[in-house]
Amino acid sequence: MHFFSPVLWQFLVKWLTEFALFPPEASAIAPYMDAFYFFLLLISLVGLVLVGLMVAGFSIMFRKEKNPQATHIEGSTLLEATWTIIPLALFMVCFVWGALLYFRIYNPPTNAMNIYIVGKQWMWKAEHPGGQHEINALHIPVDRDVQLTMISQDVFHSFSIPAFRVKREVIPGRYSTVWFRATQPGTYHLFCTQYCGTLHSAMIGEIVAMSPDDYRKWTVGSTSGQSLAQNGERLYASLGCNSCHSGTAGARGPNLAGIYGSKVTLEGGRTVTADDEFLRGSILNPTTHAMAGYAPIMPTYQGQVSEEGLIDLVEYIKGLDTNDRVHQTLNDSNFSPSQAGATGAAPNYRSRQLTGADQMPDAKPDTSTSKGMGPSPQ
Amino acid sequence: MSHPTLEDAHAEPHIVGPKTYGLILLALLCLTALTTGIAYINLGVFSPIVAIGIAVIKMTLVILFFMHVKYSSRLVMLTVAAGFFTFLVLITMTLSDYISRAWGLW
Amino acid sequence: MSTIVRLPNQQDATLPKRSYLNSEYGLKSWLLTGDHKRIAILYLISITFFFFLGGAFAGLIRLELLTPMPDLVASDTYNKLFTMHGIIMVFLFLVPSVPATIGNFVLPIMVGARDLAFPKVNLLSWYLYIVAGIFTVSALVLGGVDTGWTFTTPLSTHYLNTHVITAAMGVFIAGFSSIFTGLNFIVTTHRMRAPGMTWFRLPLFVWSHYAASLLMVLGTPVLAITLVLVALERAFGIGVFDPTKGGDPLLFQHLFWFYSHPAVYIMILPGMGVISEVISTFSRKRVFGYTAVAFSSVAIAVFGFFVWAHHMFIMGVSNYSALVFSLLTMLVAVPSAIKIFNWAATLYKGSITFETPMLYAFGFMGLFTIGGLTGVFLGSLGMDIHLTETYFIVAHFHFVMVGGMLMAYLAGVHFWWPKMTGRMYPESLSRLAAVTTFIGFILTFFPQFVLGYLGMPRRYHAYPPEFQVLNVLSTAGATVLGIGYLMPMIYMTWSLKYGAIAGSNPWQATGLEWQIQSPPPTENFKEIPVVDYEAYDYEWLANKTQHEVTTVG
Amino acid sequence: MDSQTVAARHQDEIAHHEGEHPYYLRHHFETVEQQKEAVSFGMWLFLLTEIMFFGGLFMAYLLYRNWYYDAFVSASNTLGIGLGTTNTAVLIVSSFTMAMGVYCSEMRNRRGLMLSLAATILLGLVFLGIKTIEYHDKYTEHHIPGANFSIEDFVHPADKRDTALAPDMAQHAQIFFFLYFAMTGMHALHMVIGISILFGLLYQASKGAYTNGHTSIIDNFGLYWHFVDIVWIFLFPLLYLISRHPLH
Repeated sequence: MHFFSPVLWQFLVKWLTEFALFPPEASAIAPYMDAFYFFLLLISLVGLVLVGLMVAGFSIMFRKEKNPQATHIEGSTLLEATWTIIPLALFMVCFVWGALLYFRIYNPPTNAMNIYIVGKQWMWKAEHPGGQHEINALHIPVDRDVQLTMISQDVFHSFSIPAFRVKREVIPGRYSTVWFRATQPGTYHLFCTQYCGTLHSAMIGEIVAMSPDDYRKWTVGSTSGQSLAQNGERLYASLGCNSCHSGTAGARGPNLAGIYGSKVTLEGGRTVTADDEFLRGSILNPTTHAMAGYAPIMPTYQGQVSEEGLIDLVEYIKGLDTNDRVHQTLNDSNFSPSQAGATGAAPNYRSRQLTGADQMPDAKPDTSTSKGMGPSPQ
Repeated sequence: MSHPTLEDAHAEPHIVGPKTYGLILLALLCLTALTTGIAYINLGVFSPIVAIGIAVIKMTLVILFFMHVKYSSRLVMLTVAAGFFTFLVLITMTLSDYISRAWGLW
Repeated sequence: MSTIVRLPNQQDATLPKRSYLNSEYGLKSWLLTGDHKRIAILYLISITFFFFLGGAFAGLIRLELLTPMPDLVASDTYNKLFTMHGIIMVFLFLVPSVPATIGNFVLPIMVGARDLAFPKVNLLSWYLYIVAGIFTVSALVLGGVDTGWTFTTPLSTHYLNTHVITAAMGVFIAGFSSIFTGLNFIVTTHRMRAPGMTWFRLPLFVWSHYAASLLMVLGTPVLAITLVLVALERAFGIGVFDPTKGGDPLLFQHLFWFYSHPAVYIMILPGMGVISEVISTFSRKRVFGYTAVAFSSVAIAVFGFFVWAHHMFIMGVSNYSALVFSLLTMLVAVPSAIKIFNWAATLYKGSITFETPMLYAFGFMGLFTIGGLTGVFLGSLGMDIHLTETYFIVAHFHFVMVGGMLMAYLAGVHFWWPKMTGRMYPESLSRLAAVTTFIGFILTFFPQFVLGYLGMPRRYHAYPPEFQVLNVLSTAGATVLGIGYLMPMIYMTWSLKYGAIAGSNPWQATGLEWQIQSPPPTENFKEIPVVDYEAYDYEWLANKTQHEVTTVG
Repeated sequence: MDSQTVAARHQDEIAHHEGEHPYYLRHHFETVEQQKEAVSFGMWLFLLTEIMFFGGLFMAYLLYRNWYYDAFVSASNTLGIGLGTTNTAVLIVSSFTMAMGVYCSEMRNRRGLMLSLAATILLGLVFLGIKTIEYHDKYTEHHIPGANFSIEDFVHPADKRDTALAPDMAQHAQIFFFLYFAMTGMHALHMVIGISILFGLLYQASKGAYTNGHTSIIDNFGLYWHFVDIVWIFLFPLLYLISRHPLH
């Protein structure tokens, strides 16, 4: 072959070396996804073969030379029923299986470690609670549930890791979440799959899954020296939030200590859970989030705080129920129940647990809209 | 849709007289006044419902008499029905998404 | 009951002295015509033009994707390429393709009418189509538009400085063109049927066009108003769809897909109608389970309105409605399955011949089956998470639209070509074209399924090198496909002058359109016929021809 | 279609072929009856598309009204309810005159027809005039969405002492006013089209068309006009009448 066409030869070599039918199975969910995929492939194959056999077989058996006289057949209710009900049944199986998989992927476990993702044209910014900032890269430990709380600064993006079989739209003005549990160390593709403008295809990055030790080393090595909460604290002070949210009796604003994850009563009587989306919403649209018992005097910070700043504030307020930020020392960047518990931040642990339950993208809307409809208006 | 009677259903053109039109006009004007007045009374959640209800009544009157649907073929009635059906599909299916977002997960 | 195929001998066939083609002469007689047949020809020409325009963009896209690096064109140029490809192919080719050309030509004749109910409206809809085309092309020559054919907000409204409004107006106008076509078909089917032509004597072609027309009339206005809102938002920056101003970008997607999902049924249903005609004719049998096929068309039309949110499963719709929409999506897949099986069963005990339309129809059945089943992949929630927004979507959509719709369109053009022009196309050459198209298509789009599962995102200008092999295959296939589409273009034109004279009923088909001379006279029927036989009644046809023979002899 | 209808159609056909058919019977129709039905059915289908066309706007309205209820209430309270109600009445009366026009043309009463059409035109113009006044008010109050949109005079509907609405909520009044202008503007556009057609009809009617048994053009324009009326019947309560009373 390579005698007469080296190009073609190289092409074949390329083919044989790089040809793949499946991306690596690098997350806990991947095998389940692939199993479902094979099931669907099987159904398709059966259907295709069936139709193919009918068409080919009849074409041969009843071609004109063989069968010059067509026989009139009106139809058959029995057959119609058969090929209505059997496909319907199969599709129903697909529906149920798919739905189960869907909820498995979009319901994070209660104690996942949380990393913030900010998408903008055309880069991914990852913010670790310990203050590690990354661009177009995300370092994560294997064998640990990781939840991403994502938001877009401008247009729709979509955070896709084929090797983990997860993908989630990153929406402007609203947190969305996805979670995964990496199983194999390695470097995997990160794509933006939602068309987002000129350099859409350059909005890619790499997911680096590392063994827990390497990950710890990395966190120590690449910290910016300020945890998100510490940034948040400075922002909190500079914006003068304290003047109202002083936590003292008779303060003009509600006390924010321990508010995260608790049920708050809004003006108008609805009670909602104060999750990330709610905190973010109350900073940008205080009126739609006004809590009962407080005059709606808070100004909006729309346009004054960047998404990163909002994340810092949210992270700070989350931490507020423990006065110590022992769990945010430089060498321990991320929370896990064990560590949080070990540092005695039990209430904090409670709020950790709630992140799982409350950070669902579709749980947010009711926290932030009048009439309990729709997502949080910016 | 497969009923031939749909085609044949039309009677000879039924002419609606000025008296009917006058009555309908009167009813419509009264309803307008009514709905404006009710807007000043606080009925809580029922305010919009009542307002829309009255609007629907007015619409029905216009469609049935001014637009002669009351005397038209079943095909025309079916057409009107189809229009409102699709309209409702658009509204309800979309709102169902926004409303159920508030429910969170199970 | 049995029929013996009796194809007329071509020797004694002659072109009629008077036909819709030579009744009047001059450009004016075409541009101001009310004759549905002439309007169909106008549509055929303009649609072919836009098909090859869109095809050229597709070719450039495939050429760029030959290498992983962004080397052929700049990124924004590439984005403009696939945007124009999408807009032109969807709104200016697929939506009007079969209905506006073949439907316009044969539907009135099939129901036994002298013309569509509103000839002037019909002509208006062609002019609207041309205006839409001018808008789109001007958007192109002024510098293009790069929103993607979905005009997704807020990207289209606030983050691009290309000619979005021009393109949106083009789509807006094209929408009204198809509304008028659909309106005309519905009224014609209800009000213009010849005496004795009951609903269940209508050819299935008419049923499927009726269903598609319902979708056109009810769905398109929503797209129109949505695009108006986008234009206003872009022009005056009022935040209906702008999250920073309190709007919801997802509302746009709801409104957009409320039309654009039924739109794919607007595209495929007429194609299904063509397939019913072709399969029945060339297996000399009434379509198996006529009523089932007829009602499955209507069922697709009705269910089609309930499934649009399956385009938004990962976009933050509530999981409850995601669940509901997924379920309904599974339901809408069933009527298509019914059709496929009925067509296959029609072959049983038929007397099958393999003229070109039949080959295209077989191609349709195979490719549409794959396209439909992969649709089930995407309709089931969990799998959609991994597959959506990748090349799997691209492959699925092209299997249904190109493999399904375009095959059906070519089948139809070949099938009714003798009726339209009075001359036959060259049979062997066209068979070759059909096979070429099929092979080229598989080679082009099948690798994209694999690419999709590997995770290659759609609308990517550059991609990781390990995807190159499959992309090279796809591009190679695209060239074959291109040749497959060019061939009919050429030999069809050739046949206009040199093709064999067809005679009124070369296929011995039963539709009313085959009982009149070809090309038909301007008024279609001298006497409005009284229909006294069922659809696809080949025995009736046999007796009729026999009778003619005896009377002639 | 059963046999005797076929027969009936045959009668028509024969009649048709024996000659006398009115000038307005287009060649591709068999009978006047068929043409009449086809045209009115076509008109209804067109109105169907109109329903869906406005449907998108209503959808957006419902959503944002539920999200920003306070903003919508206070914004709607700045609309002149007097003008709104008057306009509703005006439009309903014009609908009535249009219906009378249809009646007159059926009665072959040329003078009545012309009077009704003229009255309809007049009322339509009055409606548009009042709308213009309202738009102008909005302009002077800086309530037109966009750069110089002022949120000063949006009071919080909840309490009696007119405290201003919080700025972040008041900003959303822009969405209300955008929808207000979009919906009423789209409606006004239909009015303008309708009125210009009416002038044409009036001219034709003066020459005795439509009072010679060929009423279908007037009938179908009537359908259009009534549809425009119906749209307003819904716009009025949705835009002008959101709780004119204090909320709590």
